[in-house]
Amino acid sequence: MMTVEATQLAAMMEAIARRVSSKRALLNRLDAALGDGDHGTNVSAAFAAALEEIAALDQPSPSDLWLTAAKAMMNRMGGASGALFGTLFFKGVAPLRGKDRLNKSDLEAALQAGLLGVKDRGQAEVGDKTMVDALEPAVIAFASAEDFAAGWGRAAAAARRGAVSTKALVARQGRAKYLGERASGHCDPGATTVALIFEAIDDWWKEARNLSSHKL
Amino acid sequence: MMTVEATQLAAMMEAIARRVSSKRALLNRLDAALGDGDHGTNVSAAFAAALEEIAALDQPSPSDLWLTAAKAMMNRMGGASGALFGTLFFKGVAPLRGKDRLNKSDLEAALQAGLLGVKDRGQAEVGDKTMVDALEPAVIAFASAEDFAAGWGRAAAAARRGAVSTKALVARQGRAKYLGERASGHCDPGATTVALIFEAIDDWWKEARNLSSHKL
Amino acid sequence: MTARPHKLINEPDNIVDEMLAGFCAAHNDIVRLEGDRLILRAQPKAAGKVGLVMGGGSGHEPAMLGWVGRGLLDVNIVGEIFTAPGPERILAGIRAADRGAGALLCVSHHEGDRLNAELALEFCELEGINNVDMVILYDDISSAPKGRENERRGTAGLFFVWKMLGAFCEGDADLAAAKALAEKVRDNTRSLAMSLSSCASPVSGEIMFEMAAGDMEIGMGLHGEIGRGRQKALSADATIDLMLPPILDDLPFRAGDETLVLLNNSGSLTLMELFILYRRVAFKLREAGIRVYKSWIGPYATTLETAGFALSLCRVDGQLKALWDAPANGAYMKQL
Amino acid sequence: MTARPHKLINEPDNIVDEMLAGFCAAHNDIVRLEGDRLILRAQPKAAGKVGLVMGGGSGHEPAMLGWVGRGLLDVNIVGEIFTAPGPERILAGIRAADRGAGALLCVSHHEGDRLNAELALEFCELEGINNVDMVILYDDISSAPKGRENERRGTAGLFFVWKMLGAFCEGDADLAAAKALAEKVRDNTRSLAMSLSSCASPVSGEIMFEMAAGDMEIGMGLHGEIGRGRQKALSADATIDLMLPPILDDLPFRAGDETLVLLNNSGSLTLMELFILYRRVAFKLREAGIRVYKSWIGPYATTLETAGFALSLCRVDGQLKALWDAPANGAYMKQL
Ligand SMILES: Nc1ncnc2c1ncn2[C@@H]1O[C@H](COP(=O)(O)OP(=O)(O)O)[C@@H](O)[C@H]1O
Ligand SMILES: Nc1ncnc2c1ncn2[C@@H]1O[C@H](COP(=O)(O)OP(=O)(O)O)[C@@H](O)[C@H]1O
Ligand SMILES: [Mg+2]
Ligand SMILES: [Mg+2]
Ligand SMILES: [Mg+2]
Ligand SMILES: [Mg+2]
Repeated sequence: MMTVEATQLAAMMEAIARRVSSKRALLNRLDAALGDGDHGTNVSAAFAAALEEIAALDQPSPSDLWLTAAKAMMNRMGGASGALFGTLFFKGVAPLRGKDRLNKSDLEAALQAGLLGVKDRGQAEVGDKTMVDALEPAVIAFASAEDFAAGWGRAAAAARRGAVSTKALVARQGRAKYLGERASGHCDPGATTVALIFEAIDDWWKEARNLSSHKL
Repeated sequence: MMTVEATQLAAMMEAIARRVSSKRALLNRLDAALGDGDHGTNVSAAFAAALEEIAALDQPSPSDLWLTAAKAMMNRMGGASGALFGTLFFKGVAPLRGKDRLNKSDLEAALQAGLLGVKDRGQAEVGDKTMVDALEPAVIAFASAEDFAAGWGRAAAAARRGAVSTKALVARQGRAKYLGERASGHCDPGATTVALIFEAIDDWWKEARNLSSHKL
Repeated sequence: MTARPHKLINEPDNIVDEMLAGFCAAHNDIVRLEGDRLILRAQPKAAGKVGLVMGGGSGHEPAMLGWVGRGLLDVNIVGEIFTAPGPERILAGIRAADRGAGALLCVSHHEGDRLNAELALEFCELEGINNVDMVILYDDISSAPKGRENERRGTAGLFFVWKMLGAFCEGDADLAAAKALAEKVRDNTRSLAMSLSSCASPVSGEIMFEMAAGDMEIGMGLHGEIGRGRQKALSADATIDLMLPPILDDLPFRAGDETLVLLNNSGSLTLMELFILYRRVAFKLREAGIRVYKSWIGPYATTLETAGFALSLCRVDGQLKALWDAPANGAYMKQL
Repeated sequence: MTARPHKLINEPDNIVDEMLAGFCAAHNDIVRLEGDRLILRAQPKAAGKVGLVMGGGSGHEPAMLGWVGRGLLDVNIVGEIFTAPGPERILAGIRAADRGAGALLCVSHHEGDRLNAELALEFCELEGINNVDMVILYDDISSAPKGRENERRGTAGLFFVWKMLGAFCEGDADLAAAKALAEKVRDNTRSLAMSLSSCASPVSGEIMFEMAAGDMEIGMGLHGEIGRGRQKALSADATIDLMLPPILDDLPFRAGDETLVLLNNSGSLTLMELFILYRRVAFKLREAGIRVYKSWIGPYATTLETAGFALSLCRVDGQLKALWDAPANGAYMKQL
C-alpha cells in the first residue's frame, strides 16, 4: 500500500479501539498508581465512541474522520487526556483537508501537527513523564522510514520504548507531578496508550498486507 | 459469717465490677449477635461507676449502698439493662432501710423485691430469653439455702444454668425479640451478666471465708 | 466484611464528651451544651409553648443533636453510643425544656429508650412535675407485623415527626394537641432499611455485627440489629423493587395520596448511589399514582459508618404540608 | 484496605445519567436537567447578572450539583466519574449561563479541567462569544510549595468561593469584578486533606488507590491522588496538630484574623469523628488568637466512600462575611 483511504483509516481506528479496550484494566491500574485511576475507562470509551460516530458518517473524507475522532476524544474521553488526544487529532485536520488518498507524507504532516498541538497545549517536553514521551519519538520514527510498513513498525517500537522510559522518570506535568519521587517506578498511562495505539496500527498493517499478499 | 455489713457489700461490689469488666468483650459479642453490641461496655462502665460512687460515700448503710448502685446503673449503664439493673437495686432499697448488719433473710428480701421490680418493669417471664431467665432461678435458689455460703453457691449455679438455657430460646422481650428464630443459638447477654454477678459473689465469699479461717 | 480499623478519636472513654464539645463549638449560634450532656437551643423558645425533649444513644449523628433549634426540638439528652440515657438525665432534660406549658418526651421505640422514659416519668411524679407526657414513636415495618404497629421500632422515618411536631410546637398548641400531632405523623409514616456492611464500635474497636461481603440485610435496625434475613446484594433498582411494595402495602399508600420521601444514608453509602436509588423510587411512585410532595436524600440518622439506607414515606394532608414547609434551623436540618 | 465490594447501582455505564435523573427528580424545585448533563437552576437568575459556570467530574457528590441554586452557581456541567467534561459541553454550559452580562467559567485546578476549559474558551472565540472569562481556583497546600500557589490543586476549600462568589453575582457585579472576587476568596483560602482508606470505582469495581489498614495519607487529592506520604494513623488530636500548623503558616493566618472553617467529610468518616476533630481545631485556633466566624462540618465534596477529611480555612473581612451570610438555596447548601 502506498496510500490509504478513509475506509482503511476507519479499520485502523477499529484496531486501536479493540486494543485499548482490551487494556482498559491495565491503563486504569497505571493511572491509579500515578493519578486517579480512570485513564483506561476514559480512553476505551472515547475510541469506542469515535468508531461509532465514524461509522455513522456518510462517505467521509480522511479529514472528516480526523475531526470526528477529535470531537469524540474531547467529548467522550474527557479529562486531561481527552483535551490532549483531542488536540492530537484536531490539529491534524487542516493538513488532511481536501485529500481523499493519503500518502505517507500526508500522515506525517497530520501527526506532526498533532504532536506540536499536544506539546503546546500541555506544555510538556520529552522527559516530563507524559504521553509526549511516547508520542514525539513515535512521530520522528515514523517520518524516518521510507514507507508505511517500516514507518508503523518503527513508530510502534519507538512509542513502546518511550512509554517504558517513563517508568524511571519523575512527572513534571499531569496529576502525577504532585507525587515527586514517588511517581518513579510506574509507567505513565498516557504514554502507554500512545504505545498501544501505534502497536495496534502496526499489527493491523502487517495483517492487512498479509491478507492482500494472499490475494495476490 | 452470719451477717454482712456495708464494707463487705462494697467488697462484693468490687468483685462483681472486676468480673464483668474482665468479660466485657464477651458480653459485647453476645449482644452483637442479638442486639446492638454494647452490653459489655454498658455493664462494666456502670459497675465501675457504682464502685467509685460507693467509695465516695461517708459511712454508708447497706441501703445507701443499694441506692447508690441503683443510680449508677440507671445513669451510667443506660439502655434497657440500665433501667432493669437499676430497678433491681432500686426496689431493694426499701427492704434494707434502717439496717446496718444484714442477715440472709434481709438480702433475700432485697433480691426478691428487685426481681419483682425487674419483671414488672420489663414484662418478661422465664423463657422470654432475658436476664429474668438467670435472675429468677438465682433468687429462688438463694432463698432455698440455709446460710450465705450455700445460698451464693446455689444462686451462682442456678444463674449460670438459666443463662445457658437462654441459648436455645427465641426472644420475646428486648431488642432480640425482632429476630424470631434467628435469636436461638446465642446466650442472652443480660442473663449472662446475672450469672457473672452471682459467680463473682460466690467466689468472693469462698475466698473471704478462707481468709478468715486462716486467721482463726 | 471488615469495618474500618482506625477511627479518628482520642481516648475511647471521651468520645461522646469530645464530640459534643466540637459540635457545640461549631454551632454555638444554634445550640449550647448544659449540665450532663444536654443539648439546648442557644435561644430558648418563647415561654408558654410546649417543650420537646428527645433522648437517645449516640452513633446516629447528625441525629438527634442536629435537630435541636428553631422549628425543631428544644432539648436532646445524649446517651453513650447506641445507649439510651438514664432516667435522672431525662428528668433534667424535661426540666430544661419546660417553658411553662409542659414538655412532651418523645421516645424512639426501643426497649431501653422506653424503659428509661417510663422511669423518668415516675421520677417526675415523685417530684410533683405534672405537666409532662410521653409519646412512643415507631416506623420500621420489619420489626412487627401490621396490626401490631406499637411493637415496631423507631428508625429514620421519625425524621418526619421531628420536623412537623417541631413546627407545630412553635405555635400555641397544648401538650395534648402536641402528642396527638406526633401520633398523627407517626401513624402516617412507614420505613424499611437495608444494609451492605457492618460498622465498628469506636469504643471497643469491635465489629458491631457480622456481614459477609456481597450480602445485604433487609430490615436492619438503626443500631445494626439484624432484620428479616440475609440475601445476595442486588442492583439498585431491584433493591427498591423489593423494599417499596411492602412499605406501600403496609399503610397502605394509595393512588392519589401525597407523600414525603426520605432516603436516609446509614453512613457510608455514596450520595451517587442514593440518587440512583431515588430515581427508581420516584419512578415506582409515579407508576402507583402516588404524588411526592418533597424529598430528602442524605445522612440524617446514621449507624456509624454502615453502608446502607432506609426508605421512609409519610402521607401528608394540608396541615402536614404546611408544617413541613415551616421554617426550621437546626445545625443539620434547615428549611428556608 | 478493602473497599466496599458491592455498590447499589444498575448498569455501570448508566451511573451518571441515573444519578442525575434521581437528583433532579428529588430537587425539581431548585434544579433542572438540560441537554448533555447540564444542571441548571429551576428559575434562572435575572437577566443582566453574571452567570457562574462550573464543570467537573462526578464522584464528589453533593459537589457540584448540590451547589446550583439561588445565591450559588448557575450551571454545573457534569463529567464522568473523576473526569472533567470536554470543551463542547463546557461551551453549552457557558451559553446556558449567560444572562446578557457574560459568564465566568470557574475551574477547580486540575490538568484535565484546565485544558478542557482552555479549549472551551478557544471554541468561544471561534464562535464569537466574547463576554466570557475563566478563573483558576486552588487551595491544596500539599500540591505545590508556597510561592508556586498557582500550581496547586483545587479541593474542598473551593466551598468558600462558591458561596461568596455566588452571593456576589446575585448583585450587579460585572465579569471583571466577579473574577476579582473569586481570586480574593481563593487567595485567602488554604486546605489540607487526609485519608484512612481507599474507595472503589463504581464503574470498574476496582480499588482506586492502595492503602494499608491502619495507615493514613496526608495531602491526598480530591480524586485519591496520593499526597505527601504514608504514615501510621494517629489520634484525632495528633492528626489536627499535624495538619493545622502548615495551613496556618502558609497564608499565613495570624492572631487577630477572622476565618471560616470547613471540615469536609471525604465520604465515610463518621460525623462523630469530625466533631471530635473540630473540637481540636477550635481549641488550637483559639490558642493562636484566630477567631472563627462560622464553621461547616459535613460531606460537601466527597471522594466516593473514602474515609478521610479535608480541613480548610478562609480568612474573611467585612465584605466576605456579608457575602457568606447572604441567603443561598442549593439542594445541598442552604443559608437561611
Ligand atoms: N500537560 C500534559 N501534557 C501531556 N500529557 C499530559 C499532560 N497532563 C496529563 N497528560 C497525560 O494524560 C494522562 C492522564 O490521562 P487521564 O487519566 O485520562 O486524565 P486525568 O488526569 O484528567 O484523569 C497522563 O498519563 C499523561 O500522559
Ligand atoms: N423487657 C426486658 N425484660 C428483661 N430483660 C430485658 C428486657 N429487655 C432487655 N432485657 C435485657 O437487657 C439485655 C440487653 O441490655 P443492653 O444491651 O445493655 O441494652 P440495650 O438493648 O438497650 O442495648 C438483654 O440481653 C436482656 O437480658
Ligand atoms: Mg486519570
Ligand atoms: Mg445492647
Ligand atoms: Mg444499646
Ligand atoms: Mg480523571
